[in-house]
Amino acid sequence: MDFSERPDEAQFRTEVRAWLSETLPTLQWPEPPELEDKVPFWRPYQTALFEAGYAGLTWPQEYGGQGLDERMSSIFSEESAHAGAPERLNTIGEDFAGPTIAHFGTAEQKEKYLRRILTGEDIWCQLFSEPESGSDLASLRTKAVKVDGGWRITGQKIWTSRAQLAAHAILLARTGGGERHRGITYFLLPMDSEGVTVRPLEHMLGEAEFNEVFLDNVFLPDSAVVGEVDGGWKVTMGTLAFERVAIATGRVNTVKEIRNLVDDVRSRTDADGNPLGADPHVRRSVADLWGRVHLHQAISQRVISGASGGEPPGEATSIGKLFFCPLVEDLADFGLSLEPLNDQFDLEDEVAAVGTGGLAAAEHEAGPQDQGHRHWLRLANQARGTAIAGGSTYIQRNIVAERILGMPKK
Amino acid sequence: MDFSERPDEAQFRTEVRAWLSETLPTLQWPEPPELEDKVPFWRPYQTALFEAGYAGLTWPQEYGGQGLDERMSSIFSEESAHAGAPERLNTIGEDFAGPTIAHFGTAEQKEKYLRRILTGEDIWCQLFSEPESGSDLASLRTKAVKVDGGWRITGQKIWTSRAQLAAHAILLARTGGGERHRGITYFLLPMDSEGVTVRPLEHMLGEAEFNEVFLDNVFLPDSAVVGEVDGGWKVTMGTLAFERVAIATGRVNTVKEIRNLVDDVRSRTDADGNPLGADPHVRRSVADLWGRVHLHQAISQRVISGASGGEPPGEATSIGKLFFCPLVEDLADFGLSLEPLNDQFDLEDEVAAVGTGGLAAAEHEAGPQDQGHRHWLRLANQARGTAIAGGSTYIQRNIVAERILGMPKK
Amino acid sequence: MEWKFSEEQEAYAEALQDWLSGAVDSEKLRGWFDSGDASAFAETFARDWAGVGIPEEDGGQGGGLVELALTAEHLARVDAPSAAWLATTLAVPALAGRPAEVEEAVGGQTVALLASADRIPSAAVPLQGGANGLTGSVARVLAGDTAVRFVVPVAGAHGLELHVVDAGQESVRVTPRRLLDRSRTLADVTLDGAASQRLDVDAVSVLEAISRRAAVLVAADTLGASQTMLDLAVDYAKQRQQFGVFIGSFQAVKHAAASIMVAVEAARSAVYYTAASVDSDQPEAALHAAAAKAQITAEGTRSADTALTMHGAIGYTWEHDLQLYYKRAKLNEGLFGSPGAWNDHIADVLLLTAGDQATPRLLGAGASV
Amino acid sequence: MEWKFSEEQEAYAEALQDWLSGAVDSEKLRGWFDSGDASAFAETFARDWAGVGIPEEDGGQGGGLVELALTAEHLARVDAPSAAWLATTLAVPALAGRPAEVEEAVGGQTVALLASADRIPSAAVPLQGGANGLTGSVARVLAGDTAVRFVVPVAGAHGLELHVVDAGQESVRVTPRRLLDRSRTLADVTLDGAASQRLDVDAVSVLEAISRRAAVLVAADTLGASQTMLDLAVDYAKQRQQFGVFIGSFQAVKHAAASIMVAVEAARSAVYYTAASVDSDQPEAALHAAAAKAQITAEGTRSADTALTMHGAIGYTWEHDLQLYYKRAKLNEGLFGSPGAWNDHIADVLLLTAGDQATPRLLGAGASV
Repeated sequence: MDFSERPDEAQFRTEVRAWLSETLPTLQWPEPPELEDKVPFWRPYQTALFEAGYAGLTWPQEYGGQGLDERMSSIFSEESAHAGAPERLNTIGEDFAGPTIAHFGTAEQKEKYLRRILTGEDIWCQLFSEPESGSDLASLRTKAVKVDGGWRITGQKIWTSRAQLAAHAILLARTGGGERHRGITYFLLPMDSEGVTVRPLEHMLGEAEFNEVFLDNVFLPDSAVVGEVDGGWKVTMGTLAFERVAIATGRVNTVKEIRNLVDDVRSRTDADGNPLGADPHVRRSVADLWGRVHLHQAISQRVISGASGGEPPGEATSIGKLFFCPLVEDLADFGLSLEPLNDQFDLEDEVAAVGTGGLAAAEHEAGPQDQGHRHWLRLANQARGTAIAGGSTYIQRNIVAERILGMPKK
Repeated sequence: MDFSERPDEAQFRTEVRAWLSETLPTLQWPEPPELEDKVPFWRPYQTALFEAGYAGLTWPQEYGGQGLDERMSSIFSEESAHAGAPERLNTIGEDFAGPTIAHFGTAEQKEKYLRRILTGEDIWCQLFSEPESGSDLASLRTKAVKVDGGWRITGQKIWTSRAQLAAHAILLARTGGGERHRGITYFLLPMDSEGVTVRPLEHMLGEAEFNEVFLDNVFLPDSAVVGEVDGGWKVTMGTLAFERVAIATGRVNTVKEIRNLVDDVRSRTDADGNPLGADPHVRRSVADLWGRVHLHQAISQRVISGASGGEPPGEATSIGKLFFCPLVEDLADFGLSLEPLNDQFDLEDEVAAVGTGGLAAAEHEAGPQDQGHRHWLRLANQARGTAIAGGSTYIQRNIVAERILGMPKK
Repeated sequence: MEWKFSEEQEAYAEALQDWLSGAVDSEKLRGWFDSGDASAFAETFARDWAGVGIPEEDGGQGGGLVELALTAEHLARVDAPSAAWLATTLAVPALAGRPAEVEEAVGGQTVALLASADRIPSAAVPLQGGANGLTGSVARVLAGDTAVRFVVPVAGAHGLELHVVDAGQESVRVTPRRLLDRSRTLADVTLDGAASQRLDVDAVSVLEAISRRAAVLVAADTLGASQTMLDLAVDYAKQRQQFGVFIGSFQAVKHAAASIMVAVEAARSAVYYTAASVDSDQPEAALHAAAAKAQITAEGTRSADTALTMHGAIGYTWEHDLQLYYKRAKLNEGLFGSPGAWNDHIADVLLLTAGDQATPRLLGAGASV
Repeated sequence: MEWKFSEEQEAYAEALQDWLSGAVDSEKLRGWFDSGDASAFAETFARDWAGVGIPEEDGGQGGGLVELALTAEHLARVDAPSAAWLATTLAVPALAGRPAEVEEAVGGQTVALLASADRIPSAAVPLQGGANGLTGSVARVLAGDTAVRFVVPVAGAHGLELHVVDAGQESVRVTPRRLLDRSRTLADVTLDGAASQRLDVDAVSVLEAISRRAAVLVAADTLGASQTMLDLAVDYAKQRQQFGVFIGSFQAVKHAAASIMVAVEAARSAVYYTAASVDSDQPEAALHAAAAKAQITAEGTRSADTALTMHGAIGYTWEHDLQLYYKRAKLNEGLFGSPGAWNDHIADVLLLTAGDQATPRLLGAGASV
């Protein structure tokens, strides 16, 4: 247990801080709110990261990475969050697909894909889930039929985030060598292949956060296979482990969110003009959320320290998602609760977006709170989605009970 | 939906109220706190009830009952609770065993047992659960072997409330005609039979709330069988339905408990001398519990109205226990929370029992609060026990999902 | 007390349910919601049903709060647009003694209380009256966008008054708001010297009566929405397979369904018990109404999240109907006062100590959390 | 930050665990608890382990709050009696500069802070000093029954002071209380003109340091108790059969176990993170300690009830060991301040507005709910 930083860590932090304070102001702020508009904003930043040697911090150097450990990476994340860096758009590429290719891919695959993830050239998406295969991933039906020099793939995928932006996808298909997880192969798919159709799928706020992807006799060469034919389940387990680490250390920076909430409460009054920070119920809620964020931070640090030490993902990683999802949900719901009925207004309600709790008739300047309502609303919604995606809460609890506690499967 | 009382109901209420106000002062108050000491206090009252025509209100008249409906019975319960009548000691006799005998028993059994339940002569207990058969009642192992003129019964029962006070028991044993619930017979057992041993079993507060009962080659005549040999499961289902109605309408009078809590909060101050009723957290808790009691009361009235109309136990009855157990737990836990660490003191801690939150050194009169701490502590513990007994919360939820919502068993 | 619907009530509920099943389906709903205009539904509904709960001598069809609660439950059960109906039903008692306006209300003209829908109605902030008419702004008024007249709480020289204001005046400005739940509508309303007529009623007791009604009817709405979410979730669990079995055979899914079922049946028990209590003016009727609102709508949002979890990702999409009921149940939690606000009112009544003077009233409960 | 035990810490934990497995078992525990006298255990434990957390130059074995938290966790894991150890560990920092008394503490003589164990220590109500010694009563003092001396907060003329009082004086009256959890003891203590010596320390900062320690060590105790409850529940679920299968194969039982596991591993992560934060005096260390106490002990009581449900009726009996840990976890929730009290402190610090004057301190947090 050590809060002190090694000299190399302290130096790295200083350098990062300096670089961020120099680089961030050069971006074309403000960051657009809609996902598709963010791409041209984000890409130059990712390129700058790559050129400065801050992309792929934990990736091997031969593929453009820096070969640093998770602690360094975590320092970079902390400083980025603190300085207000842009949202990371290519989490699938950086957090799951890239590490999977680095670990299981051929030399040619590594050469071809990894660097372009870091430079920001290629965004990736993940074609795993299907309409009939959600929690039960191994029941997937998308078929790959062997043809000369490669495979022809037909099927339907769903819940694919960023499919509309992605250059490539990691893809699971049934190659027929056996039942369930024994007959699955792991492919890399260029999203511009002939026969790939992306259809946006709106979530309940009416935004297309994810997509359906239809694969109609899509050709992939033999070189698109990762690992063994029919041996894709092992590679998939690798990807899911990378995903669990990413989730456990937090896709949402809960420290930043609670700081925003605290600032919000301090600056507001209730309908009768009393400071919100004096309301006993608000006080308890803020304190309780702050405490849960503290626990989440401790869990994340434990996961990072474990990963830096090269340990296999342990208890802390497995509980990360179960701890994290309800926390983010409650942070967002609380953020919305600070104004009357605030959680009930649509993303398009302009008055709520301005966040004064006031009337449409009042005159507003779009201030720093302009994104408040929309931010919390999206986050509240997204947290509920995250609890379902990548193995629902029910499945996560099964995994903890069966794999870690050794409780009987049947 | 009708709050008005029929003329006969209003008249009954007036008579009951008058009788209670006349009769209760004649009892040898105070009511002793320990179960075994309560018997001589309770029995004369039960006899008085019987003589006045207030015992077995819903039972047929030929067995000493009054042949009234559940609404009348409920009026009597309300007035009894309001007037502070003694605890009912023979709930198993009155609520499950008696109705089962009245419904399924032979003429001889009805003649022999029913009236003595109402007069207070016989307390009953229930010998169903076994060490290896808790939630899974049909797996019970106690054996009944056919002998000349009757049966020899050997086995072990557990979680038997009031076995030490009971004259008779309802008993399930395996008569071997088939697997699981197909081979069970329902018997009536005199607790003074040769071969019956009762061993008290302490719950976690250290009181013997229930017992283990050992049956060693106990003889029962053929006339002790209720229903068909090997057909006891059907009778058992009847008993459990009577039990569910009793639980749904409330073994604990939650209206009385919340009134006590409200009075308690109104009369107390916190450590700094401020009225407890001004504490915003206490206020929300009291209001929330009051609201849940209101819902519980509505559920109970619905169950009673359904039962009076002769309808089969429906949705409201099935959810009664799931609503009721956590409510009683929270009422009791809240009652304990009103003094510092109050939920942490043993039943034998004299200072906590006095309930001033003060010092051992202070001088106390044992006032009306004398039983406060012990009352809430026992209730908090008992509520947790009730959630387990008679089909755990898990089993209750399965029943709701499978039998009412029709979800697949496997 | 007898918890049982009369034969008339059973028949009414059945007729209403039949009518609604013909008038509303998912496609029609989405059409109204996409266009932002549910007036077609509101008008046909009003034609047949707006007189329920209004005495026959006033041109209504009779019936009391139990019948109105049945209406609210069944409207919610199919997610029918109901802001106009609810607002009018709440406001009409203020129009006692004004038969022409009551008749218009029965005929489907929306009347709305000019009060923020995030508060208990009796905690409404009154406008200031004056020689030049009424002036002031009220945010988040239920059905403020379609109301033809408003019942307006006004701070008069001698205490609270209720006025009626014609919404068609130039001095009345209405800005519709956009809710996630499109089955109800809110608007911000500003009066700038609007002409008004004072209503000859006891303003305080009318607002208290409106509050009790609002509590019961919003709770009944949650009952209907929750019942449908339970039905949808159970149906889904019976047809969706994972790991080679129906997901309804998993105990976690069963227990989730059971928890919604407990909430629904507790709500059903309490909504009608409370409606009858309010209608027959039981001594604790105001507390019953507050408790029903606080408990049932809070539990309704939990049921909504549970139903969402039971559905997995599909329930989280725009195209699945679950979201309609999910949003409806969520709006009900804060509509006309949060559970916290209603609980604070209960605490005011229960914990009033001997030293306190006044009888507590349904006032001052505006906290949002 | 590195979340990892040092080799020394790993070795320490292992040695302690070994020692405890020899010194404590269910039968011994029940013997001590039935007799109400755990001094035999306390003495042997003190002989080998009481120096941990006390600098070597003061006669201790060195180590910091991480080592003390490991001690607390492992004591709780076998339900070892720990009131004397915990009280002494908390009080010893007040004896800085008094080597003889520290040495006696290391030797196993109990020192206890004369403060109600239901409050955050820094919110202790000070006694009134005077020419005739200290007079006053303090209810519910941890290890008040076995303490040979007390560290006493006193309201001096120039502010808060700490005094040391010999418990053997005639003017000190001690009345033991009876807890459900018999692994800890409380007593009511009355001083009636007791002789005292003023300690040469900054009373406020020592009480704050004691508060942070208390928070971390009680949270660590809950970690240990919860881990054992999880182990017991999982073992039971693996051997108990119902309906022809192990109950551990039921999803409801699995999910219950998983929920305890989440609580345990979150607690483990936070206890040691926080111990290191306090030891290295991180800027938010006091908040970390408050959050760990509030979160972990509240979750611990939920885990206790979940473990009870997993056990069915057997866990509810006196003869099953679950009740020992159940009661231990429950006591920890209120011990040295309820989650509500600690959360109020967190809110004081976080929500201090620009207009407020003073730096918030760990004071005034005595609410019990």
